[in-house]
Amino acid sequence: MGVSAPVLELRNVSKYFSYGIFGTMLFPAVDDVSLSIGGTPQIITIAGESGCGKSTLAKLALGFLKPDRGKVYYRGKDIWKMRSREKKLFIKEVQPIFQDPFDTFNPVEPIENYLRKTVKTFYGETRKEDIENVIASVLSDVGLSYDDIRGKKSSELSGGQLQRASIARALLAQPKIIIADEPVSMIDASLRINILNLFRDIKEKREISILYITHDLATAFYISDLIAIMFRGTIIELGSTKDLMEKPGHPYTKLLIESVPDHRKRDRWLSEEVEAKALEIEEFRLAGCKYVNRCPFAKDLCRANRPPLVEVSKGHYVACWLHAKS
Amino acid sequence: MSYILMNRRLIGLVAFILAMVIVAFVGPYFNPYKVEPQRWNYVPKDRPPSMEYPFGTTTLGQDVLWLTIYARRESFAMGFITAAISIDISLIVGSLAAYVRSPVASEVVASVIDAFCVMPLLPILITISLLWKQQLNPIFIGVILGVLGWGGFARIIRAALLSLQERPFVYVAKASGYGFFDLLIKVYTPQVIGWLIVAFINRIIFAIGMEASLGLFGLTSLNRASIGSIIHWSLTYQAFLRGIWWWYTFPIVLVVVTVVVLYLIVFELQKSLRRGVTL
Amino acid sequence: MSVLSSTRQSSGPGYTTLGRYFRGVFLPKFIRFIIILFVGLTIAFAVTRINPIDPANALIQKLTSSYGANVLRPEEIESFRRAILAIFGRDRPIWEQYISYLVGVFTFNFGPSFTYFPSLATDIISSYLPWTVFLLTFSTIVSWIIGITMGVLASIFERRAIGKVLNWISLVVYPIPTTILALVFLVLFVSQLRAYMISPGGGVTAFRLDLETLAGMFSRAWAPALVLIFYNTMVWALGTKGLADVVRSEDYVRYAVIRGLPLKYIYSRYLVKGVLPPQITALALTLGNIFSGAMVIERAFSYPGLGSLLSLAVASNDYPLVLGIVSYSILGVALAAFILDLIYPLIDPRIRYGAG
Amino acid sequence: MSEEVIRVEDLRAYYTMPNNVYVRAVDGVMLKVYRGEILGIAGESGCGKSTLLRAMYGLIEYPLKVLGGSVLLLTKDEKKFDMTSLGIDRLRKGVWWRYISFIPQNAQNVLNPMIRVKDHFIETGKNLGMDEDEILERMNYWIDSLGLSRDVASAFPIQLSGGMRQRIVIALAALLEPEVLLADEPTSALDVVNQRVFVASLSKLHKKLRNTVIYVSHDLELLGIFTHRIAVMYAGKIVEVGKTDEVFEKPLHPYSKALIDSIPKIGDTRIRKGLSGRPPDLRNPPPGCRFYPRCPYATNRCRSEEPPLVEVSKGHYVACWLHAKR
Repeated sequence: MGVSAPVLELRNVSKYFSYGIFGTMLFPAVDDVSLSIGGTPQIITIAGESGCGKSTLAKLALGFLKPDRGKVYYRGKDIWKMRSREKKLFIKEVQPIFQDPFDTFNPVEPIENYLRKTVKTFYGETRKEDIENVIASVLSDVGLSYDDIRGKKSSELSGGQLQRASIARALLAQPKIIIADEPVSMIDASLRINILNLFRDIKEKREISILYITHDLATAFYISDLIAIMFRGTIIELGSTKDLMEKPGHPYTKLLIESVPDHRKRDRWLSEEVEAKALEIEEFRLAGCKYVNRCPFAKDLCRANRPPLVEVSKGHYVACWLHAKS
Repeated sequence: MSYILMNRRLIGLVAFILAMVIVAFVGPYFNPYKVEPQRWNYVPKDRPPSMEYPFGTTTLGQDVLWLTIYARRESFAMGFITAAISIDISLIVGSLAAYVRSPVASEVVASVIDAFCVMPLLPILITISLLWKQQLNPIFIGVILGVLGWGGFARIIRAALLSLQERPFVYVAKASGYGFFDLLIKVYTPQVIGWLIVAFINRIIFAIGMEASLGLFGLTSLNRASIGSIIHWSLTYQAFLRGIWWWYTFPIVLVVVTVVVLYLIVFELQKSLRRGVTL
Repeated sequence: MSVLSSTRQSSGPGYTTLGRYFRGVFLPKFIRFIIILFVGLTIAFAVTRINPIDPANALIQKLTSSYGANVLRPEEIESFRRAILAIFGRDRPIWEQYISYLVGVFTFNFGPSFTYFPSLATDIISSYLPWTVFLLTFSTIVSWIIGITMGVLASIFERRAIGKVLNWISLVVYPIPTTILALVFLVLFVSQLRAYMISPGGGVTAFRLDLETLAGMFSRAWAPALVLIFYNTMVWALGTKGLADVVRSEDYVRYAVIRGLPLKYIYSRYLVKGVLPPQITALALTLGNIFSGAMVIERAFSYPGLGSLLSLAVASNDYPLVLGIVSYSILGVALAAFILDLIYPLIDPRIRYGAG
Repeated sequence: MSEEVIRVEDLRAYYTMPNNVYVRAVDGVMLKVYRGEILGIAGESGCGKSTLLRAMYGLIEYPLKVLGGSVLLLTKDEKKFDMTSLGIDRLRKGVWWRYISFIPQNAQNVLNPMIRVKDHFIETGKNLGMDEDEILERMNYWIDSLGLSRDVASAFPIQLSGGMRQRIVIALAALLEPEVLLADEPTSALDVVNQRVFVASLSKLHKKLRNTVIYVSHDLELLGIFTHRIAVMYAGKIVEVGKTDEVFEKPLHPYSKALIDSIPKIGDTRIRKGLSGRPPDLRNPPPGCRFYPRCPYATNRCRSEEPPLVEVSKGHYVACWLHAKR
């Protein structure tokens, strides 16, 4: 990860949410997760089923949510103990992209106000023409022209256009890391691939690392270098795309990869008996491995205590008692 | 504002209310009598409506037409004060309840807000009016109603701000460098302004209603021309039994028309706000 | 192990057992009740403190003058002086006064009523209270039921004439202040109601749970009850109509249509059940307004409830009686809201078994 | 191909908008559905696939209006129902759930939260003239065969996981073992594993009843894995119909080709290309083929004249001038 501290690092981060009438009961939406991004530009994917805590993790990394346990470091400094000037640098270098393009820009303002404000805040340009030139050049990089969006509000643009504008806004801050929470799941399949290709260009041409959060494994394998599989708030496997494709370690990862619909594996996909019984909230509150209720290899050890992340091969980590020594 | 211009019915209602407000505040300058209408015996008593006295006269020698006009002014003045004060308190407490960090503290503030919704305001209002009987005037009543009647809107503000905080465009605004004031003016206010206007009008209706009730208990500004004092004096002098119907009919009809039109505006606005149309 | 058994035994969500109901519902709601009660009482207390005249010495002065001289023995006057000072006395530090006020509220002792001298304020209140409770509960229940049915009908027949008419009536009546509504009723039926127009607070019969008193009560109550029911029905109809529109567009109601269930069945089972829980919360929140409305109507119709009593107390500056009525109104409304809060999870399975 | 069970003839179903503008959601659709097959209807958001399915079910409610054409349901016992003209009341009494049942969108939120699961079965069954113990017997049969535990019946929907609620919706649809089962994108909001469980249950149901299933989805890969035939829709029209494997191996219509090519596959990191532009506004669609603005092979004829649906090879139809015989 290079000599200097990584641009962004989460160390043993946990976040508890309350439920029930008066919020008396708590469950860990994110449970002791460590992750570091920065150094060589990479696309790192956080993949998992809906409700596994990946969006919460994104908000923790972006500094929108305060962790209940553990710390989030920006270049070695705790983001919740920073003065506003440093915080502004953190905001500049770690930019978000959200899922719903129609909810990304303030509905009552033309979307260019966000673009203009980003340039003024982080770019230092002040004259009107300079700002517009900068915006126009970045917009063309994402396949839009300034006239497409001049004076227009969110309601007057399409989902695809808005998402490209959202990417442009993030690029205008010249970030080091972009955290994209399900950026393409609301875009039509035929347009989705163009935006994924755009992410790859951003990584290669602008040397920006991207934390890509998704439930769609197919897109994850298409563009990412590293994939982390998340289940009920914990990271159960982390490795390169090749490792996960060829030798997935955790039983849940195998199941996830096999369950991605592919018309070439028709009969096996339909026949195998798959278990999906337990109630979500209960799985979050399990002390040991969170997958124990569904895992065909479950042992008492799994129910008792949490399997640590073990390096099964170079850069490939798995949290499962099948691999770790108790 | 685009939605409002399109909705013809809304424009009609708003125009009607504006006309009433103008008549209420400009009318008094054209008062033919040298004295304020609530004074006694400046016209012959108990005259039914006629050309000379369109709304008739009261047993106390007052001209009901000018009494009604002055009463409208009192109602609107008091209503505006109540609305202004209660809206401010709602905004402060509502946003406090939304922004307080710990969930327990947030629930406690929420309970305090609920307390102001659940509490029966009339008995408290009567106690205050009784103890401050000498100083009673519409401004004073307006202030009390404002300080006591902010519960409902505070709930709406708390709910609106809590859900607004989670909206992506708020996060993206912060990531684009929007400071506190940018957020407040450009992002939060447009989302809340619609509900603010609805609450403002609701509080005017609330104030008019409460003042009328105070009149029934004889605890309103009896030396002013307000709907409450008209009700009080007409009750005291048994206007109902003696058949002097014009003494209370014209003022009450005008009050009813005012509050009904005001509420129709509220209803129309709420319908559009629920469909997510921000003004 | 079956999924469901695991939900019940493990410490999973859902308030199925009494223990969890206590911790999950009763305790938090009780804390909320305490907060609501104390905010109300504190305001009532504050109101009697920050005002120009000091009720204590006004009372004492009146005691020792006209009344005291010929009727009371010195030690009686002395005991009342101490009682009044205890409640209204301003010499002690503020929190001490606050404590004694609270003690007064919970030990039902507010010192002597001024107009009904020498009996205690609380005794007089307790004789008027049942009348108000009778009128209030009777008319609230009736208007709640009729209002909800009207609201559901207005939503179902939205495009047809009956729907429009129902909606318009409730829209027009809702904003009208209860005072004016009461006066309008009085004027319209003035001929039959002449008896009502005499001074408020006619003879108060002690409350006995027998047919004769109840019949007596009912004969006095039908007119104010009519107004109260008419007004509150419109309030509930309007609220329910809005709610019913929302429920009608819910996925599970659409699915009932898709499954071919008859519309009448869907409206009665799905719509009414969907509307009830939120309307109970609404009832809990608007109890204050309903109570104020009832007081106004009692005063207008001279119905011997707390409304008329308060009007009398105000007319003769009877501070203990006024403070007593206010305090117990707050206590009563907060208690009723608390009970409704406890009932709510029992009728809404989403809360009873709610995981989220 | 065996005999027909549903015949859609030149169906035109529009949504009425204020100041009598029509959204021409389904604009002249010809389609034959054969008994015993699983037919997939694919297409992106706004292409009219859900509207077509609702019309097939006869669920015609304001603002949807059928302006032309018809949908005929042909039952085993030689009954013929015109679903678009019978009206909901007659359909409800004689046809729905008996001959044809419907699984709505996001099926995990359609159960009534206020009543128990078994009450759903009882009220549906009673309305169709079944007595209670026959209903409960059928319910238990389907609950067992869909891998749910028996005491799910006495639970409230909120106590169950999304996946379990969905399978209950399948069991409900199968209560009277109807000849045709329609499913309108029920698993869109679900994760891959639960989606697989749902689809596996649906195909198990199809094997048991040997009935006809019509499944609408925007996820072509998912349809590819369990359907026999696929119809691809674009802007209110069917552009291609054929056996699933044939459509995946040799897609004829440029839109189908682009759609299939833009789906990333795990293990195949070849750079793929998506479409550009947007589907036409269905309030006033352009003349001729509606895909021509985005079609790489568009000619003047495509701009002016609408291509007919032509049978290029056995059972494989396409509406495109590249294949239409002159």
